[in-house]
Amino acid sequence: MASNSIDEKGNHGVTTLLRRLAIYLFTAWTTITVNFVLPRLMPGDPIQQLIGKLQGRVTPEMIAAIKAQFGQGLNQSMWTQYVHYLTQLLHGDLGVSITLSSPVSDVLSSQIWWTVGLIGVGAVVSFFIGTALGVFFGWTRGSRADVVIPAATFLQSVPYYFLGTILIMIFAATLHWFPLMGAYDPTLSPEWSWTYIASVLRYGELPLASIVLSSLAGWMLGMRNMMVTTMSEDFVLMAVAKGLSRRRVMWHAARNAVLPSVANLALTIGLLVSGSLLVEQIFNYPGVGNLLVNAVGNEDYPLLQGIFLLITFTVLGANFLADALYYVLDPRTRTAAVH
Amino acid sequence: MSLTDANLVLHVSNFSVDYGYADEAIRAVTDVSFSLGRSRVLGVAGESGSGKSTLVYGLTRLLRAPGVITAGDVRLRLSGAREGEIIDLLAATEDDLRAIRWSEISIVMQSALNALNPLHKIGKEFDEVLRVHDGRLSKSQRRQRAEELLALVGLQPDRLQRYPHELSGGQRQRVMIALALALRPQLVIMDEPTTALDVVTQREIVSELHELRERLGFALIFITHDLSLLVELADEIMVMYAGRIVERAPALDLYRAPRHPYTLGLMESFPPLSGERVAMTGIPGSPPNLKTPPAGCPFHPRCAYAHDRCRNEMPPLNDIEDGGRSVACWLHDPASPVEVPVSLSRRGDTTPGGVK
Amino acid sequence: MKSLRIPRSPKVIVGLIILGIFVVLTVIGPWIAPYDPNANTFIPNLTPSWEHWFGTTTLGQDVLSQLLVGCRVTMVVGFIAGLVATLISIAVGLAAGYMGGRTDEGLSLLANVFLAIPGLPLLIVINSYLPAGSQANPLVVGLVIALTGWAWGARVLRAQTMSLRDRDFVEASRIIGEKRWRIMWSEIGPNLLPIIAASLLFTILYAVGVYSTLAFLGLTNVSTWNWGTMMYWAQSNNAALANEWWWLAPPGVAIALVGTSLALINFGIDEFINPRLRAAGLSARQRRRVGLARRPRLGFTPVLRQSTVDPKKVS
Amino acid sequence: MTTRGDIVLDARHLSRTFTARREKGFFKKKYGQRAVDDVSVTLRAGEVLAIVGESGSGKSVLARMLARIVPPTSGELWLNESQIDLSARRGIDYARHVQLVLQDPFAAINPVRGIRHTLERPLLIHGANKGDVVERSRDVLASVSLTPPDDYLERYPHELSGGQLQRVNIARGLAVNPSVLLADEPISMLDVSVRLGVLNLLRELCDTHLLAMMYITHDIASARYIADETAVMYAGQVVERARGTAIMDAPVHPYTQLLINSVPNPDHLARRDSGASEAKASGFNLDGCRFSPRCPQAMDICHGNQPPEFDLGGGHTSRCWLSATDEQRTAVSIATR
Repeated sequence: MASNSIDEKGNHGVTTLLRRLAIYLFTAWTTITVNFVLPRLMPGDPIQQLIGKLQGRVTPEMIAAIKAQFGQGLNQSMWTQYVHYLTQLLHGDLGVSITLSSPVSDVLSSQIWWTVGLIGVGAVVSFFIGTALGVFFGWTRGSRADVVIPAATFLQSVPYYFLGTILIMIFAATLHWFPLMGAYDPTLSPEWSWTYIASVLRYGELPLASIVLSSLAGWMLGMRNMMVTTMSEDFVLMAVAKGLSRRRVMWHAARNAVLPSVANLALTIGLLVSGSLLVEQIFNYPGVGNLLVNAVGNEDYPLLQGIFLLITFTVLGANFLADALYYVLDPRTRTAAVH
Repeated sequence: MSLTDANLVLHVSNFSVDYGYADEAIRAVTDVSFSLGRSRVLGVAGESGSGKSTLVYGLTRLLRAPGVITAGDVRLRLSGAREGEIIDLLAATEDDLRAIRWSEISIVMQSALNALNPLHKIGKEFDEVLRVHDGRLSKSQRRQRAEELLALVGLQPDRLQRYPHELSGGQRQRVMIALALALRPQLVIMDEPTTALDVVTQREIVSELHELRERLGFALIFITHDLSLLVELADEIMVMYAGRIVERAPALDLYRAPRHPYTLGLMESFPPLSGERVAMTGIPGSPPNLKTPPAGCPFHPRCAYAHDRCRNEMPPLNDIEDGGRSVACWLHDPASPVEVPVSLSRRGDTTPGGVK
Repeated sequence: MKSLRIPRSPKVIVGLIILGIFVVLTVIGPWIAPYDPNANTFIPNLTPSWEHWFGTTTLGQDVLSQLLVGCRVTMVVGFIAGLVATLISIAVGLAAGYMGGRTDEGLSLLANVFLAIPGLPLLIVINSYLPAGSQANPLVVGLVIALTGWAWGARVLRAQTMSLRDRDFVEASRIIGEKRWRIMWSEIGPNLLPIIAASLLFTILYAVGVYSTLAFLGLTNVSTWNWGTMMYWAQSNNAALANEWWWLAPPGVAIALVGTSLALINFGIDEFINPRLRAAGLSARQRRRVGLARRPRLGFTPVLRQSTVDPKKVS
Repeated sequence: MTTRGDIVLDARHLSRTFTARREKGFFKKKYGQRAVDDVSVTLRAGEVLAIVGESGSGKSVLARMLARIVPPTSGELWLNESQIDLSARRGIDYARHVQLVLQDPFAAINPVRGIRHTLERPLLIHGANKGDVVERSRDVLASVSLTPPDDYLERYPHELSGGQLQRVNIARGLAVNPSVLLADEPISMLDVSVRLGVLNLLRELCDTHLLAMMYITHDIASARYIADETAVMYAGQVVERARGTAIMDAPVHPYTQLLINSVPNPDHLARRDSGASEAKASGFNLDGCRFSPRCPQAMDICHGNQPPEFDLGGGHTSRCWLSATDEQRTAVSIATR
């Protein structure tokens, strides 16, 4: 009978999350479709040219496979081709890499872990360090610590490939503190041994540092801004008025200020991954970024497409995780307001 | 200059606050003095920009940058374990202040929605202040205390499980009041706590406040722009204009017999709910811009009784009559060339409702 | 529009000066370049000297000349991509934010898709399918970059338009009978200017970065000089291993400086949009001058036993 | 030729229900989802009708429906004795006759456009001659006592005080010479000392231009000061209405009584029973009298049956079963049984 509002939207938080999921699924479908359409619609017919170049260099079976994948010389309607393409994707069939002569899915599954390990760890580490620094510099705004701001701004603007190259030049080539390039000592072979793992860690240090260094400043500056904004909220002043310790007041502010950073996480993951793909090129590190550049150089279209799909899906998955994290952190997304 | 009378909780003298520094500074509060007795209610009335909020945030050292306290002396008599001790709030260290905050002085801000941490359940707000200031309480004791406090303001204990955005405006403000009383402070400051609420809710909260104060005996500084509300609630009222106290008097005296033209104007700005309908004028003009305050009395450009002296000289806040009244107006100076109008010279014991 | 004044802080001024220098170099760079950037007739691997301010490359080319010539292409692509992307984001953001309903659903979905797809890989894929002639054409590359870079601005503008749409002055315009496009253009538009400016700066920054990255990967025509191709050649000739810092540093620092200048200008805009960011703090020197012992801390209002206000003003 | 008391705008049985709305981004709609339920109001030339209610009572939605920027779900609207086709889009002509002045002057005037722009737009939209526009802007500024007008024309909103801005806001509404002026809480955002000035201005404009005015407020004392007729709204319905000061002097509906008793009033310092508790303070009833959950005098009939508007004579009505005769109550009880 008596009720506070005529139309209660009880669980709109979950609805929001489901909407995000729907958007990501739609994006995944769009990516797949773009992947299907691009080679077929581009001016100059790049696939026809590729097949021309490949004649005699690879087996006729492979040429047939490529033709099938890109719909060359088949008198099938676009629609039939599209259905065929989707069916193959659902079975995990991404075609065959021209340069490596093995299924794209195999190539990717052997290389993806290097990328996920390096970029994933780099992203998490830089997010946490950058956010913590942002909290600190936001809290101490107006003090001498402010001098880091212009420096961070500059660091943020340094292109990643330049930063990586300079790091190699200084710390690997000149000071010899770190190995030059690669993912592990080339004299070792991959196995589950302590020497091998230690070597992987050792070789990962500089690439990891470069990723952290290049994305740190962005998180830091963003978090500092949010911290400054949040500190002018009444509830932070309230925390002071309640006689809480400085640490506790800072925690009140930081916990709220981090929310926009988390909300931005989804937006930034794409940028971060894009930038970090270069790490493999510069450090000659295995992984999909390296594969991607090589695939472009070799006009290995099946591999190129497979990588693109893989990266996109990974980013979409990460985006969804970030959205879910936000949902967990902010109670306001979970329950409707009473007004 | 100090807190000699044991019945006084707070003594403020010659308190001034600036906003900004050097060339950009403006004077937000000028030369405010008053004292507050135990369990007394002091009302501060004034419009936006009159400095009423700046005054209390300044006193408690909570004023944000670029606010700077430029003069004055603020003393607080402590209670409880430190009974009898007197602390100089302007000389206090951060640790000193932290120790007395909330346990001796608590504050209720205008918007409870903004003042409550949006990520904390209501229960956590109570738990936090109780834990920080009294480490001896167990978790269940703190919870029990929180439930008692909610009951005090007429809220169900299940509200402790709610987030601020899940409560209505009135409920949130009740939570704030309960929170402010959590440590039994002897001084509570309320900055327009009911302005954002409907009149009916305001009435409920103000009535509750009355009962609570009678029961718990805390002193209260209550800020509002609604003079009628203050007359009901306060023992004594200070009217502020352009950063200064222009009139100070016991509440009923102020209401029945205002002495400052601005106080009179404010009263005549609220149409009455009964009696004949007559045309009223309010106060002509608008409140002064503090960046370019007028010379002399800041109210003179809007004052019907202004004379030369008002345009050039700032009137001091002088005691008049007996009964602890004071007013800052040249009109009440013996040398005033303008005769004090009847509306500003009425006796304080005239029947209520005389101001129409 | 007096009230749209961006605060003139030192940061903004420094940013404008740096950006101004690069804009001038964009115009006159190729004319003042001392040598032909392609000429490989100099002694290789020279460290900086009076003849070659930034030294020479392993291939015997003059680094300064490459930098100056490359400035134009880099900046022009960045600005074109930034402008086009911003125009798209204004159109999409305003329409989605103001119209709401179906229009909003559709446009927002489009923007969300573009936001979620990682830009650089998409760009690499599109670029690799482009005919060789188009890959070499900076204009085409710029437009493709714009295509991948508009969504962020559109999202921010949409959010801001939506908050403005519900503001009373927009409703007041509807009440007096103002037409829809006119409300968008004449009432909401001017209020969006700071955000449009910020969005423009960001997309230029993004475009310069992405374009030079593509060039660094050798995915644009490597014989067109821009700052990315300089790094490409340096990388493929192992400049880092040979410690040839004078070859690596100029293009990298140039990009970083352009980025920094845009970010510095954006600080000013940020402070305009969000007044809470405005420097409430004083420098140590200013503090000493007004007599504050230390930085004002939250919840501990400083006590300064003398007013800084001119006593005459308070009388 | 209009004469005082002529009916200008007549709204009959207006209702508005807000159906469940999808969440759009992070922004909420301004007015809540509570409906306006079967409200009829009549605006007469040269008279002020005050609508008094708490936030969420539906008073702002009502004003927006009269201005036709929120379409009613049902009901009729008559302007100058001709019925308005509510299914059609609001034409420019309707906007010329009926103007709405919004509450917050700081928000209602575009902060980045000058005062001149704000005043000229309505004139230009409604076909004023470009040459006359400046002159007419000056006139309208003078009519809201912003003199000399040239001091204000070239200024920006942030250079004016709240009271001055609200006058500009009213001037914009007046610029096209409307016959109806709807003022939505025009003084609630203003400094106390300038409120009466604006109220007096509205009353004066109403009298001199024979405007049909609706004054929306939560402050019942200001309604008493300015209005010829007052209607009290609660949860989307008009619960009591009367001409003159009858509502304040002799309130009949328990809600009106509660409202009046809640207003701070030092003349009646006797402590009022707050009776504050959550059960009473929240909620309204959709089946019976909307106020019944909070009503101290609620009877059985109130919880299950919506009271109609009972005529108490002299234009005073109350939507309360207390005002019904015994026969009326019995009839309803029997019917529902």
